[in-house]
Amino acid sequence: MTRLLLRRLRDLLVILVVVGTMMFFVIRLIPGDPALAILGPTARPADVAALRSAMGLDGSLWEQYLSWAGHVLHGDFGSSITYHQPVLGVVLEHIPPTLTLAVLSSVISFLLSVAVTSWYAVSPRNPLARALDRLSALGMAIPDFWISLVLVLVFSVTLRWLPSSGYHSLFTDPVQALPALVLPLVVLVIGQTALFVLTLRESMLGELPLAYLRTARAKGLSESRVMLRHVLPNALMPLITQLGSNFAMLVGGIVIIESIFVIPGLGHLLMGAVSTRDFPLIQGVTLFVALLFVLVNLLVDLSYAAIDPKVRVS
Amino acid sequence: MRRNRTLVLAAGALGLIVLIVLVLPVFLPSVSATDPVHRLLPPSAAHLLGTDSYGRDVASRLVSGGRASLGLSALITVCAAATGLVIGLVSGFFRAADAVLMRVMDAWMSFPAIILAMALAISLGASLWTELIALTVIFTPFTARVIRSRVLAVASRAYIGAARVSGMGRWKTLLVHVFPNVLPLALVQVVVLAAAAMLVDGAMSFLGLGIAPPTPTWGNMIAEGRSYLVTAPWLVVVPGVTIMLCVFLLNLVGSALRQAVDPRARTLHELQRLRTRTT
Amino acid sequence: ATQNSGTDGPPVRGGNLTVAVPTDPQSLDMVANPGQVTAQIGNMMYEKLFEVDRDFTARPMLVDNYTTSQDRLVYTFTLRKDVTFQDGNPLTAADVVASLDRWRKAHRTGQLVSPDIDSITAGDPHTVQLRLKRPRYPIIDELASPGTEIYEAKNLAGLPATGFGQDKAIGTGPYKLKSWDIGQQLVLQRYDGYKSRSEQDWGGQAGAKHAYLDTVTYKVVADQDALVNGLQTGQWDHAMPTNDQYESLKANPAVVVHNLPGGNENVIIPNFTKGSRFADPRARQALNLLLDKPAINAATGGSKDLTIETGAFASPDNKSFYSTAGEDVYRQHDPARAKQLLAEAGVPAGSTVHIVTTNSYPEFGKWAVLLQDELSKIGIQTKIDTYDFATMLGTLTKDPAGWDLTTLFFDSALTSPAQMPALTLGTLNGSSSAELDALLAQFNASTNADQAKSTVDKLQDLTWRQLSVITLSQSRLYAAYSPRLKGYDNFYRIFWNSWLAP
Amino acid sequence: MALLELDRLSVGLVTEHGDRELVHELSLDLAAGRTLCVVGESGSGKTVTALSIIRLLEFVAPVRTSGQIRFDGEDLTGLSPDRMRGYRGRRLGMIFQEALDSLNPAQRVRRQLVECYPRHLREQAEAKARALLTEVGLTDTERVLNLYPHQMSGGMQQRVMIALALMSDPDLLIADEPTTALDVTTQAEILALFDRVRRDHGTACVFITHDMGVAAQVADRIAVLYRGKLVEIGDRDEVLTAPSHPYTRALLACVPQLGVSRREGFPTISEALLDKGEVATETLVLPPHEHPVDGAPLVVDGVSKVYGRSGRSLRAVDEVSLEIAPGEFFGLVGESGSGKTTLGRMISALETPTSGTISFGAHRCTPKGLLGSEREFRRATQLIFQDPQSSLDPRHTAARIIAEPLRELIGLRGSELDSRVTELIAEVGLPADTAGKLPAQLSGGQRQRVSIARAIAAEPSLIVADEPTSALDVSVQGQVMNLLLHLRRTRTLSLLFITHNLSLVLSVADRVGVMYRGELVEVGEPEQIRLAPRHEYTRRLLAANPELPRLPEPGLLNR
Ligand SMILES: Nc1ncnc2c1ncn2[C@@H]1O[C@H](COP(=O)(O)OP(=O)(O)OP(=O)(O)O)[C@@H](O)[C@H]1O
Ligand SMILES: Nc1ncnc2c1ncn2[C@@H]1O[C@H](COP(=O)(O)OP(=O)(O)OP(=O)(O)O)[C@@H](O)[C@H]1O
Ligand SMILES: [Mg+2]
Ligand SMILES: [Mg+2]
Ligand code: NI
Repeated sequence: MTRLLLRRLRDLLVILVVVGTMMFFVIRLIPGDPALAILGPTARPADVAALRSAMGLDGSLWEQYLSWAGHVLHGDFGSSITYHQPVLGVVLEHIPPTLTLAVLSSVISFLLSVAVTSWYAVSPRNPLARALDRLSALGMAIPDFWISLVLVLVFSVTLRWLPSSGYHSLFTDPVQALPALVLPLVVLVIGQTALFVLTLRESMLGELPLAYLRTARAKGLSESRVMLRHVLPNALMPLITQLGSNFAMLVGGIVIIESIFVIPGLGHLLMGAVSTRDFPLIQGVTLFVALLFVLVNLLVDLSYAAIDPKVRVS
Repeated sequence: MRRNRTLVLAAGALGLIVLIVLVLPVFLPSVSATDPVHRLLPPSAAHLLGTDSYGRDVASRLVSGGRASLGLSALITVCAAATGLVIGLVSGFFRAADAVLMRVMDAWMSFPAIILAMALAISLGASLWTELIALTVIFTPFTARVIRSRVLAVASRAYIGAARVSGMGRWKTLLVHVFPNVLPLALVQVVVLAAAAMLVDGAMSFLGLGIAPPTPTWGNMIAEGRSYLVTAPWLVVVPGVTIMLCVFLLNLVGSALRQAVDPRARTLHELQRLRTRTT
Repeated sequence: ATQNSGTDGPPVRGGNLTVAVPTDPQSLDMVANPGQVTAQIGNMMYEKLFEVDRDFTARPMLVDNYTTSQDRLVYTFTLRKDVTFQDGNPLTAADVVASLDRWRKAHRTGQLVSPDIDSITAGDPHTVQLRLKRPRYPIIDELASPGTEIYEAKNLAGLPATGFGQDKAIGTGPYKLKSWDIGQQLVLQRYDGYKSRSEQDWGGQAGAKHAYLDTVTYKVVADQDALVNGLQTGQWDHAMPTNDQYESLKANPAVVVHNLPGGNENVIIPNFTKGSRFADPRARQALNLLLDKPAINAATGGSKDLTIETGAFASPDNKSFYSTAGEDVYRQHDPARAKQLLAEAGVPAGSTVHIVTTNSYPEFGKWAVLLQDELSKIGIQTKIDTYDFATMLGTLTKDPAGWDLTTLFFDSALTSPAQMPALTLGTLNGSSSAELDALLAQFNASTNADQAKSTVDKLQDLTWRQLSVITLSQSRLYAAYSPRLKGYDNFYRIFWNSWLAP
Repeated sequence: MALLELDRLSVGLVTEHGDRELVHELSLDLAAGRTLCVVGESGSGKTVTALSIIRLLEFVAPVRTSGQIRFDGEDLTGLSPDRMRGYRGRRLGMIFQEALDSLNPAQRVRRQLVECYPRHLREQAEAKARALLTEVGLTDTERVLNLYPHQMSGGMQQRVMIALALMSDPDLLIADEPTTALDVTTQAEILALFDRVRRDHGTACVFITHDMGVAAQVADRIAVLYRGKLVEIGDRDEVLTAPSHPYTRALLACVPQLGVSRREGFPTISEALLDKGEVATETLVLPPHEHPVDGAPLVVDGVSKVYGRSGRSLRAVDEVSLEIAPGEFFGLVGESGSGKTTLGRMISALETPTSGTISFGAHRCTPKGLLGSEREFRRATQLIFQDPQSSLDPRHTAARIIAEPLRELIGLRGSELDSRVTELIAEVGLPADTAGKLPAQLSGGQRQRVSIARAIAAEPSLIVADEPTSALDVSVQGQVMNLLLHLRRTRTLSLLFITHNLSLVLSVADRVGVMYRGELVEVGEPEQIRLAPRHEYTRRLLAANPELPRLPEPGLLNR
């Protein structure tokens, strides 16, 4: 266990270095720079250059990189060019909304997909279970902004049940936070659940013919218990992988959802930073997304070990 | 036998869509001819599916957009599924490769996709090929990870040891014993990828990284129609429903194919059928 | 939607107004950040020596009165005496000098005006002297233009080009910064020490200001759908949605929809740089002949209410700059002739025109598509590259000859040529010319409105002859807001003198 | 009244080409507290019958049943799935044939054992689990409770399976070859346990076995199945001493007995003779040694295997040294969990030893892995896995599985390959239609023979056979043994034959080794082991070997 953790820590560092470095150079490859973005189309090249230098963007790429890397090593992620604030603070401020959405939607989709799939597995003849199972693939094919807008039109604009947008912290202001979270969560959950159901169904089907289920049934366990306690845990691995990857993607940016529901999250921040070419901020966000991503994957790997003893032993 | 009927029906329907998409545009007027006077017309006899904000005929755009959408989605799916499958198989089966490959995948996945796509599109120029490369690059690690997790489970089964005793090489074992066991999962991934590709294409166009306008794709039709969701809902509904239909059909074909490649699934199918009939 | 009439009743003090803005202001320094949102929030916080009224005419604000020397080279401004900054410090001449010096150095308009300025000096704590090298007709208008806000001198010392942070965002206006959650919302709060001018409200940004609202909250809402939905559900009280949304909002009885003065000049910009397909004037003429402007406007304008079919670079509301010169060129439409001219200019059928545009404003992409369609009708092919705004600018400047056309829009309520991108676009597309410079000098040398107006006509005419930009139309802006918002002057995001009906 | 009554039970498999009958009109009954042994040919439908009684077959195969299964007067075939579930566990318990596959690979033993108890009774359940594990001879209860199935030896798995079935004190216990993976001492304990359970709870038992000795020990009545039909049922003594059906008689005649050498071949049942109703056994006459015995010996030198990390480590094999000459038949017996399989896996280089080396000709297995060409090594050495089910790819047909070494190691292709596969299928006594079946569609014995056919296909010079005949009836067992003996006569073939069947190994091996707790405690010739065992454990083994009651002379059988 400790060995795994140590190894992961090493991997984490490697990934952060690689991603940070790649990002540093990649964003500078894309035409356009922050000075130009601020000064606009009629700016004189000299002014652009002056502003650029005031932003610390003169000097060769390597010099810039080394200076940035040096600062990062000392825990200094620089200052956002557009917001004039330390990157760390800006990023930390934008993490909670994204994390709230990502965690909640992942958990809900996970539970929901497990419920739908097991229900169908337990009672394949129930028409509703069957329909849910069959139609789940459609969930993936629904454009998320489309379903968002429809839901907002119905539940916010017409029925006035839920706010059409906004974000409040779940911890400091749960009464306002919950209603505002409902619609974005629903949208995220629809797409993810569809994906999870497909994955899980496939992997559960793979378990069904295995002999250990016979034993479970011979104990007189109910069919639901057989599915939930025996088939499911054994079939969970691909789903958990899927969950991990998806979570990573959510953390990296639910841009559309965040913008439709006006949620100040990381995706929104990143998009904004890209459009203003706020290099330090882009780099900072990227490093944090990578960090979250690796941590999530560590969790995923640990849960592999919890689920499949053979993986743990070897 | 029911299995075959679904397969035939679903595959036939998909085939029909492909055929329409391939053949019909030849007989349709230009998809880029604008006609501002007749913009945002609801579906009517003259314009079966209405017109868009430029006054272009949605039906002909839908049909010709299918070319790019289906073609692109098929290419992306094939490329991403194939590379993901190979990487997943190799890294799940060969411990030594795993450490390296999975870390590469991790780094790859934790790199924000938008920026990756932008960098690619700008360095290579936005085109169908850029989009293909960008989406393949973005989707591959997801497939790879899912496949790998199944490979890990399969690799610990005793019959893998038995294959070794039978003198089968590691690579061949991978192909003969491991691959068929992950194939059903790979088929699911194909459906997932195809759906995602058709939709993401719209987002890419929105970022200016996709197929250049006015060439229609279902994805960018949805993206363009977005601002008219209330006033001209058909602009979004029509391509959206088309995508859903294709995904649904693909899903059907996928599960039917799974039964075809997996003898055990066939038995299961029979079983389910018996169970649903008796009692 | 009901129109806001004069029957708003007596003002009510208190309450919070929530306003949706499309982006975070990012910086509250109006010199370092010329962005729209920054300007609109800044106008609530800061004040200039002069401010524009509803007709975009400059009126004194921090200046009590001023005198002009006979030779029109020396302006002496007497400042109002009772004005204090939001941190309690009194406004002094030193503050004005420091602020204007920075404007000359760091702001685009200031830089353009600067060569004419000899010095800006403080006489006594309440007088400021501006000496010019040569007479400059629009100088008062320019002192009412964005970038000339008066900040405290102590806050400006040693500032980097990137501007000041929110701790120094202190002005003399009726509202001051209360809180700012980056990317999320910004809250302004009434500045209780504000001393209003005594005049009747001149409208616009000028005249008496009464802060009835306790707070004004600016919410960052980038997404258009979210903007409209939130407006309908009462998440915010005021928004300026895109023109696409106009008709449906107008039909909605729960919101008030009203036009704003001024608007945008929508332009197609041909590249003059050698190597571009439009370097040859005939090619530009051809382009103008080709474009079916009414059709393009119909397909992109959102509503007839919002489109003014004019080739002018200023809005009709901007009386001193609105000119109908060159209107005949604007209205020309002859695709056949266009084809012929293009061929003469070395752009035969079958060539490819490279359009670089951005998706940051939906209209741009649409113009590009329509343009493409019209070009294709005369056998010219097009390659459209659509990028986000920053990338587009980067692409345009990185390879000055690598593009043929681009699309932009400009504010049409600007009050001097130095502020007008349409006239200062030379850095972007290489359209500067001696003739233009001479006309600009001529304008600055005007002594009265009539003279100035006749130069404006020449400038407008020159634009249509050179075709440094091809104007498609003017779009009017509009605000959509809750019927509870009373006393609102329908002037952008100016909310003093406004209140919320209980 | 009988507790269990089968009334003309038929089980048919639904296939695309109509139904195929697996069990035909089976009628029998069993009173409470009694034990019915079911013996019979491998693949004759014993497991199918057992699974039909508890109605678990319908979950894994599309079947149609007709006839009645009356349990306590209630016809089980007509029950709703819910009501049927109520019978399972508490009233009907089952021990499955292949233990490894029948345990959930992802759950610890503890969880699997206590699962059928409601939550508030968990402590009670755990106490009971401990007691049962001790009773089945897994005295190291704490460790065992915390193991996952793949961490246990075959015997341990089987005992856990037994404990599992006994957890809820069923009224009827269906035990499908419950002791095949157990050494005879442990088997004796288990049989005693069954007896105790039967006395204490009045549990009736359907006991499926291939071991006539075991049947003789536990049965009240014996039923004999042949090709899906019940050919004989009666009291134990009657069936064993005066069998009426020729098949039964032949079966009994094939049972190996201590002290009877079978080195020249085993008797088997000839179907042709059986159909004629004559003496149905025949004994193959092996060809004489017709070739010089050459090749390299297998040398195991001080090999140990330690599982787990320091702290909770386990020495599965402890400093074992051993040499098997070319052509030698080396039998390895020993306590369950004593490290036999582990040793076999190390010899076949599936597992690397923690210390020591194993050399076979030019090949050497060391802690660093296998040195030299793996392909050559595989050609020379083959392994028959202890648990056939999990060692067969569930997606491959029997023919494909058998063809694998032929392709990979010999390079056969096309029709040559097909004909060799067909040959091999016949050689191990499988019906020809086995070729196209998937492992899940085969009986336990059939799977085991597929696994044997795979191992002998490449004509290796060393076979590590890990209990290759445990699931086979005596006749088929004879057939397989004959095959191995035949191979040994025609070529140089060394055998490391791991088994629990003392009678079998002592009647045929050249030398026999006894393992106990990871160590090789005794090696000697069969006669020496049988008559003059040196180690205490060997003596216990011999004492516990179940024997048939003295059989009437063969002549009598032919009457
Ligand atoms: N799931 C299945 N699908 C198809 N055929 C099956 C299935 N299970 C068993 N059979 C067939 O039914 C027959 C009887 O099998 P069964 O398992 O009952 O034999 P058995 O008497 O238990 O043999 P053994 O002693 O070898 O275990 C075999 O020929 C086998 O091939
Ligand atoms: N992968 C493993 N991890 C941990 N312990 C193991 C593993 N495999 C086997 N063991 C342990 O090693 C010991 C020897 O097991 P092995 O399978 O060699 O016994 P065996 O002699 O073959 O027994 P049986 O006759 O019951 O098959 C057992 O105590 C078992 O629990
Ligand atoms: Mg059996
Ligand atoms: Mg063993
Ligand atoms: Ni069928």
